[in-house]
Amino acid sequence: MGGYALYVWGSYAVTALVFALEAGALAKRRKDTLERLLRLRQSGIDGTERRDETET
Amino acid sequence: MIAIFRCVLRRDLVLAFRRRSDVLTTLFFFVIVVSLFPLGVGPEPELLRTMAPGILWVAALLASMLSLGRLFSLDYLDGTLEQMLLAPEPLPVIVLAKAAAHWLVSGLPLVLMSPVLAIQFDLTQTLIEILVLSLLLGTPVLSLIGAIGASLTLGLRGGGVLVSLLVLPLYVPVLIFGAGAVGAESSGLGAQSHLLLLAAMLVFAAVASPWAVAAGLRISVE
Amino acid sequence: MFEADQLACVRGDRPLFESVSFRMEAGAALQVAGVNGSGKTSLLRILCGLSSPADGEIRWKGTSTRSLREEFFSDLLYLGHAPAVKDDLTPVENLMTSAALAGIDADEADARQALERIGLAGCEDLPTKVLSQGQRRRAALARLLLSERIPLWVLDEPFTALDAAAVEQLRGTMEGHLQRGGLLVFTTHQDVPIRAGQFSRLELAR
Amino acid sequence: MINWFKYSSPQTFFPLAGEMVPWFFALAVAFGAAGLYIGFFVAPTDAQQGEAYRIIFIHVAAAWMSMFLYLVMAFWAGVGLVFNTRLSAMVAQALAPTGALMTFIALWTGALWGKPTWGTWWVWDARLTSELILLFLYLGFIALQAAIDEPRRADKAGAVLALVGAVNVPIIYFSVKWWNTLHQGASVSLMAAPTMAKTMLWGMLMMALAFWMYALGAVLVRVRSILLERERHTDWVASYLGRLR
Repeated sequence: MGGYALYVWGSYAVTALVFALEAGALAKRRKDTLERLLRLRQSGIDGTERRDETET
Repeated sequence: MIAIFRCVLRRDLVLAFRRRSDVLTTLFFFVIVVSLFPLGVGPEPELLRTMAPGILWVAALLASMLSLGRLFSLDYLDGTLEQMLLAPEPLPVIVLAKAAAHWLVSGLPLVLMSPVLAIQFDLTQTLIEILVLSLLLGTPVLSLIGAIGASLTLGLRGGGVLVSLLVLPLYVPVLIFGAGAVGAESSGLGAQSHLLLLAAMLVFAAVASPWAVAAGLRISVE
Repeated sequence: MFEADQLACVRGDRPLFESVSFRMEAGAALQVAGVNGSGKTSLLRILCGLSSPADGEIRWKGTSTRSLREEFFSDLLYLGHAPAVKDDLTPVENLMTSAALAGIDADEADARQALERIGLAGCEDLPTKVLSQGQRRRAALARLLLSERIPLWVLDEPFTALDAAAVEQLRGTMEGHLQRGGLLVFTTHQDVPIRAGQFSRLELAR
Repeated sequence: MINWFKYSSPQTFFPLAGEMVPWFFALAVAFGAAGLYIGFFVAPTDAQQGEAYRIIFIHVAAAWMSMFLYLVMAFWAGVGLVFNTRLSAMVAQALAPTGALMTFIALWTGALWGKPTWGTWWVWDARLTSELILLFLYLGFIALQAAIDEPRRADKAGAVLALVGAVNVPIIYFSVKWWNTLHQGASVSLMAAPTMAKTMLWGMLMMALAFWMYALGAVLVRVRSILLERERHTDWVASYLGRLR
């Protein structure tokens, strides 16, 4: 890499890292959402946080 | 249409006048921030002279942003904002009056104070004139664009910081041409083109931003 | 003529109410009743156009209020929970501003006279923040006295924080409005009998 | 004429998006491999910058994508605001994080490219500076949507901000460009990029396509999560969950 290895591989590595992290975060978000919704479904409540009784 | 504009403008000015402290805090903030820079950068006049427009402009920008949070939130809390939304006159006119009031309270004082501060930075007479003119054209744009941020973050917790995050990127062109005008003048290029562009931005903001602010208010009050 | 057709409102994810419809001719009054949280305020805000319904349409004189917008607002007077008065302004200034905002041309004499009739004689020029809750409420209600020519009144809990005399006077003002052929939509917890050409009650189920 | 509104209803969109995601990721890998191959093995070493210029392949692709995704986000946000369709607002919300990441990559690779070529990590070049401001616009959009609890208001407020931002992007770019040329002495602008040998251009196009496919895939996955979260009361979500467990 003609002495520029640090910079070239540095940028490619970070790009790959960013994509990997995003893919990981997306997968985790999907899993968490599914788990949360399944738990809500089993316990029967409709999943909205309890709203305090403001005058509506 | 004009009657409503005058009525809302007078109302806001009377309110601001009743709470003079808010007007003065914005002005004092501007003066203090500007005076801090020489302490940080050093008293060397040559350096200060080149940095003066940038410092004054960034300080004016931050000062006018300080009072953005109060632009709509006080009316939102006591119910008068809803009455404005239900007024028979188009909402952008009312929003324009509010922005004009905000500029008169926290924009114009800065413009009037800037020559005094410019002397601190040893600017020549012509440069001070260009600086004051650029501030005169630029600060209303800050109020108009800032009003968009204020309307979108109405009633949100942490609204103050959020407004600055939303609005600062949109201030960049005004800052560039505002501060650049004095730089161009001192480097002999002449500030005419910068000032014309600032004026163009002012006209564009005055026409376009009230509609965005009106939309933002209707969404926030939903 | 004011008409609502299959209105529905959703709060967060919960449907608050569905298929709410009514029709009101000149001189009609509609009381919206329901327990706390049944959506009374939301319905009134939807009727005024402050918020948009999840479903259904509102028509004023046969045209949808969404397309009428400013024209509809010029025929509308809305008083919400918050008394729309600025604490730093005096009742006179407040009244003059809200009248101008609503497109009513009233000069200072009219404003002072209205304030006097509503029982704020003597404190017209004090900053509103020093007044009691009841007095601030009256300062807001003074607008009604200047709004004879506005046909549609939408009032949310107008009787709160008012003493018996004020309630009685407000009732008189409302009935006067109805006799002039105006329309009235309001909510209240106290049961105040309003004599009107056509009085109807809309019960919002919880 | 295919009925667009059929696909725009969340219920039909959800499975459709689910099927497309793997394809997009596969295409992203394919284009990526082709782009890397061209970038490293076919493209010649640049006369002035030696090997350092190979960063251009991802820097330019990321910069294009950051700008493109912002405009697409503003488009869907606008559609959501005008037609009141929830799905388009969700797509806009899903685009923002990926767009912000693309902007970050463009800035990071720009800095790493600047160091060997001009000796400084950060060059106040017109395009790099506008990328930085674009990142602030993304962050503002994400922060605003995060600050509003009620989803409907978050969609609409975000839409207004995105549209105002989109109108300002060209203004910001030209004002920064004007500002940069005025202070030309201060920095060498990226204009000095190597002349485009044909293979380099192909390399960049391949990488741009790879980034685009990746972005589509990532955004669709995020939209599906958002959809599940916000439509949890509908029966099609209930039946979908029922089938899962």
